[in-house]
Amino acid sequence: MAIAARKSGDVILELSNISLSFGGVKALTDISFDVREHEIRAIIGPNGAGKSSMLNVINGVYRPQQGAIRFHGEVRTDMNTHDAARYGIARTFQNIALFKGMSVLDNIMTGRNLMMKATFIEQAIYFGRARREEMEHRRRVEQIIDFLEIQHIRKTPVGRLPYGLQKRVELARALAAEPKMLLLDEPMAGMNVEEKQDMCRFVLDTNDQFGTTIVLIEHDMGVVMDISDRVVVLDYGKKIGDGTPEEIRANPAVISAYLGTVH
Amino acid sequence: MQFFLEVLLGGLLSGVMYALVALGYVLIFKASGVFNYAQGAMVFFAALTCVGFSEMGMSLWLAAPLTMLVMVALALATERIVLRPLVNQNEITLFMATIGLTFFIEGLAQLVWGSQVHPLELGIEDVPLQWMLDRTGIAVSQFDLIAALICAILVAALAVLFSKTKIGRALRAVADDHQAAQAVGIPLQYIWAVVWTVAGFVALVAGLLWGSRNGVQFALTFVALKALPVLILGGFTSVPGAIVGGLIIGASEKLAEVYLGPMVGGGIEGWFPYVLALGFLLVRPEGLFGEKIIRRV
Amino acid sequence: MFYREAGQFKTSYDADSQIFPIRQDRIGVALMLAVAFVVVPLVATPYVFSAILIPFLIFALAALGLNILTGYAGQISLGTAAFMAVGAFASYNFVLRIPGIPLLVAFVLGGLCAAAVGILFGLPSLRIRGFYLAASTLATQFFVVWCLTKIPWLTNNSSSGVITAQKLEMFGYAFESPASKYLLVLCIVLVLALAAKNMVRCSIGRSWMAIRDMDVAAEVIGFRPMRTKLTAFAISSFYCGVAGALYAYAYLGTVEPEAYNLDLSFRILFMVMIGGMGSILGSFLGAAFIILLPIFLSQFAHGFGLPNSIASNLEAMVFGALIIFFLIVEPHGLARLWQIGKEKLRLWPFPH
Amino acid sequence: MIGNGITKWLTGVAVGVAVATSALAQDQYIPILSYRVGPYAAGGSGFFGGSIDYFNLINATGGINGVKISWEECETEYNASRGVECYERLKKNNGGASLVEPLSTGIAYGILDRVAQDKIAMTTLGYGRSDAANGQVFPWVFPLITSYWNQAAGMIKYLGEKAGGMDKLKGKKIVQIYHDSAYGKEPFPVFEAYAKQLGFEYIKIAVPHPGNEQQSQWLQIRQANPDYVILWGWGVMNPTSLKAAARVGYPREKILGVWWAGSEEDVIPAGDAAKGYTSMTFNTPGNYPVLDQIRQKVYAAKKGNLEDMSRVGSVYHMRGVTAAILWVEAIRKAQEKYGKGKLMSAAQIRWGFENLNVDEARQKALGAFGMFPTVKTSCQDHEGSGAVKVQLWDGKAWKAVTPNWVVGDKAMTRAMLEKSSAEYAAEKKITAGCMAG
Repeated sequence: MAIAARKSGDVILELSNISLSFGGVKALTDISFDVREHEIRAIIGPNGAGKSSMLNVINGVYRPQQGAIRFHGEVRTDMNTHDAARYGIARTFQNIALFKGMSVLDNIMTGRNLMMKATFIEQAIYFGRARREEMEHRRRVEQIIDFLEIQHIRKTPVGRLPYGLQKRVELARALAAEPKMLLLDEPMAGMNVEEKQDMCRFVLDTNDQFGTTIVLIEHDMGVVMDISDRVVVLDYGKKIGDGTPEEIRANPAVISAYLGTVH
Repeated sequence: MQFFLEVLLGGLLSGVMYALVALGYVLIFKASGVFNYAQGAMVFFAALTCVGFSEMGMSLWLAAPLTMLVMVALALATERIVLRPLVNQNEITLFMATIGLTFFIEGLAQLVWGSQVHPLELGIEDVPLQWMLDRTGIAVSQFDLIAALICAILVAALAVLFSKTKIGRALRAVADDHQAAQAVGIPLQYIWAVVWTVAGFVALVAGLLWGSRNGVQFALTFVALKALPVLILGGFTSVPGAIVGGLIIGASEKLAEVYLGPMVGGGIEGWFPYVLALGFLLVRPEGLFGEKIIRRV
Repeated sequence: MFYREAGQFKTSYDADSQIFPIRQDRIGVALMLAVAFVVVPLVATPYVFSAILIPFLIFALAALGLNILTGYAGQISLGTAAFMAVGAFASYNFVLRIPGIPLLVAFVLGGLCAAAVGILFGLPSLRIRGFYLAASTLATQFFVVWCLTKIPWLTNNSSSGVITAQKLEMFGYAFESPASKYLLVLCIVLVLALAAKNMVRCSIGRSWMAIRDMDVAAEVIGFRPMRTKLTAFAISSFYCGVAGALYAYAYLGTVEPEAYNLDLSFRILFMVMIGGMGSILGSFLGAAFIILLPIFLSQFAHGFGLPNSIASNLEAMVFGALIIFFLIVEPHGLARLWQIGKEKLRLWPFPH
Repeated sequence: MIGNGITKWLTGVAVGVAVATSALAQDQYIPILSYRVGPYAAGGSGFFGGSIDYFNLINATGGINGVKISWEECETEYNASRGVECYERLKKNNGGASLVEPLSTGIAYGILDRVAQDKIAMTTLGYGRSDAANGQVFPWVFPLITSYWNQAAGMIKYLGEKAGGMDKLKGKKIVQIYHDSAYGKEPFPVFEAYAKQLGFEYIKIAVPHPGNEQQSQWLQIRQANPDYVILWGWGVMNPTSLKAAARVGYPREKILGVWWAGSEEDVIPAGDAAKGYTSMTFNTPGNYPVLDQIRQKVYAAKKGNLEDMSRVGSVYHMRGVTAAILWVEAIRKAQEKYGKGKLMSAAQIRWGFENLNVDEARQKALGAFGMFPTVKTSCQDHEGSGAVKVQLWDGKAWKAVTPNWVVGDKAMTRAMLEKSSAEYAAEKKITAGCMAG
């Protein structure tokens, strides 16, 4: 399944010397790495290594105390989540963060909110621009629904869906924003083999078809080594390895960190 | 200065009375996550029942324990009929259920005991403390001092109950995590019944003190409005928060009414505590003693 | 039998996004509108108009407003009556002080004033959540009523702080009969309900629900919590404000600030909770339930020849018990019951 | 005491108490918008109980020239919108309502326009708009006996007499502690006018609803140390005020309450703290032949409306009886003009209200001599009296303090109500004028 040589472009995200702490507890210490355009970049590490915190720093949920974030060459250290979304960063969450009270379709439609321009008064009247926008975005969303093969559940409230499908809907919602960079926090956690294979396929297809840069956290080493172009390894909030899957496999620090730990 | 002290002291003592009502909310919220709107109605119901018994010719020492039995029955019935079928529902549903309970209790109280107002004599005279008045010129109600003392004893007893007894440990476990507590074999229903009983007891004490202050009548249910800002300020889950919150609210609302009120036409006590609590929350959203909420993704 | 969607294929997204995508529903709604606009005015008695239908519509509008805030955007508010009061007293002052202003414009302006107050008191929602916020909204309730009592200018210096709503006149027509008032209120409520339905199925509605369901995820997607919450407060308050103005103009006539007390706020909240949070239909069902149940109970109790003091207290007890009963049976409100019933009907007689 | 409600119900069912609600078309039908639950239930049950007791007495003694009274009751919970629903529900029953009395300011406002449209007279005994006494602007509203303004004027008159002459009020300090609502603000203009005229200092202190906590207000009063305190309270605020006065050591003898602060319900909860407190009233406390008749003919026949017969003659009960007497007298008056023994229409009864004349002779005939001031109404004066009395709570019962009825400066209040009602008429575009009989 591995696709060997993919065209990786320039560096679009550069993190330098990031440190983050919560009331004295250090979550991330002096971490630097970069992400190139179109590549699939994995972040791995044992539990509590600071992987999710890393993603939260990238899309502005947490603001690091030290270090700089450069996105497309510009310093974006102070960005908040909304800015991140506007720059084209979308993500999924470790514990599914779907809008439970809404249908699948509506959930995915929320992904397009930044592209909707109609004022609330236009929406209230549901005429002209508001209606046109709804239809246009609906069309786009239906393509994503087709792409992820979830046509049959479009009108179902997400709360009623099984876990695997919820993960897929969450991916759909992130894709709906047509992001330049997609952050995936354990997209395959808790899935069976078949579901994992589907999800791998969707991730790779996304990367292929839309050229989306992907940063992903995953525990399944097989999957990580198969699909990613480069891997960062964290342990106790520190970076202990960075390189291609082959390099990581051979990195003694990584091996010792993983020894005895069950992923 | 003397007047300032008088207002401040009066406010602090009133604050204790508010805290007394707020305690009932805190107990139930802590153990079951239910915002019990019916607490005000329970205060009314307890006081009315107690007065009803004593007007049948019983002494207060007999009427009060009898009323406590009624409150236990009420707690058990509430747990069995209202809470148990609604376990695992979200907090708004439970809140709503306690509103239904409020209507029920208010109707029941007046159905059984009639709609008349009653005096309640606890044998504590509500007059200024003479020696203090003589020496300092400050009028402090004797009744308020004794009420504060009773409240202090009650809080101490609750603290012991929470920290030193087996039930207390179970209570704290349930408060931390329902499911985990259930998993280690703490019977949730039993704990809830206990907590509602204790809240019923607090309601009885509050009802007797407030009833003796203003008369036993329907308006006792309104004391809830005095307790809510205390809760916001002190946090819904903190017993010391209720006390400290009560003191702050009591003192500041009196000072505001006396010193700020005349400038704007008076009568600001109705909203001032809420605005104060609100302002405080903007700075500390988790309240005075509430646990800091860390948003996790 | 007749409730089948088989054979109804949607050929465009537009058709699929209709408010009532199933043909039978559309026919049902058309029938209901026909009943509301034609049959009811012909058959209803003045009692039904002025004691049941008009307050029902007004409360439904207020409940709708609160539902936008609480049901859709997830912010509990106990200050609904205060926003209604702002709407009523502002409308009164607009009519009083701007001669010749059309009443409808005054209502809209009144609603806008309520919206402004809503935004102001919605600001704390950016920091405060849940019951803390709910209890804090009581500040709105008490503060607004206090202002209306304290500032004589607002009540045109009337000695007691009571205002008398001006005559209900629009387009040169005086709405005096109960039936005409009913039709006027019905039109206003329907237009606003339709607008609400449109909003909740568009981007703004999705933003409210997103913030309600998972605020962090909503932020990450790009919704701004501040803007989202404040629009919810503003639009909700606008609805409540218009409802409050109608309450004064089309229902009570003469009002004191106390008419918009905490009890009223709670009544509206009950309507939303019983009817169904996050449901336009639920607001109407809830309003009907809360208005009709006490009337029904009181007539029922008196039918037994019970003395009044007993009947009235029993009424309160049964009311409370029924609220609990409904919550146990269906915590998501009457609207959900309705929906479940419809789904059953769709599959009937083959439920599997 | 226990379950007196339930036992009452059981006995009620046992004797088949369908009488209360059964109504025949040839009866003079009166809707009763009562409140027997909620915070004000005690007052509501007393007042409406009194009215119904009097109806039963009239029916037991042959009706109004043979016409019996029937009534239907509806629970308003003192809530404006439920009150409106009750009014709308009951007004058309049994051939139409003769009159209406909601005993609630909010409900009275809610049906103010409706009674004019429906042509049903509304009485508002001792509450509501003071300027409604001008029958030329408010033809359908009757604030019988006295309004808030005349009561306020009466208060100052009494305090002046107490001080030893109106001129003695000069330089005195009078505090009005009031329920912070439309109701509490109602007498401001009267007191302000008097303060200017007589030269006393007038201090207003507001108590926010519900008024169950007044520490700060009474500390302010203690600080100001006024010569008199006027208590303009409602509900739980009243006993709380008296208690708080005791707590700061302010003598109750110097407190003068409004009549809504002058019932047993207002003082009993305060216990000893209420002893020596005085309040206004429009009834002279005591016993009257009419009350004895109610005890003998109504309660002895187990038709009494109150659960506890000892409440007969209590302040609220007596107010209810007084209201019913005035209603019946208005119907009687209407019968004199439109036909004795006939059923009167609401419009005819309105005429009766406008031409009431319950003088001392009539009071004696009714067995209610001195129970309330004499009432003589006209188109210009729907109030008919304006006289009040002061009563004192001795710890067990109310006792009249003033032997005679107290009347304040009626010329002043008249001018105020003319001005206020004219403004109302202008706002509502009403042309003032008397209605033809």
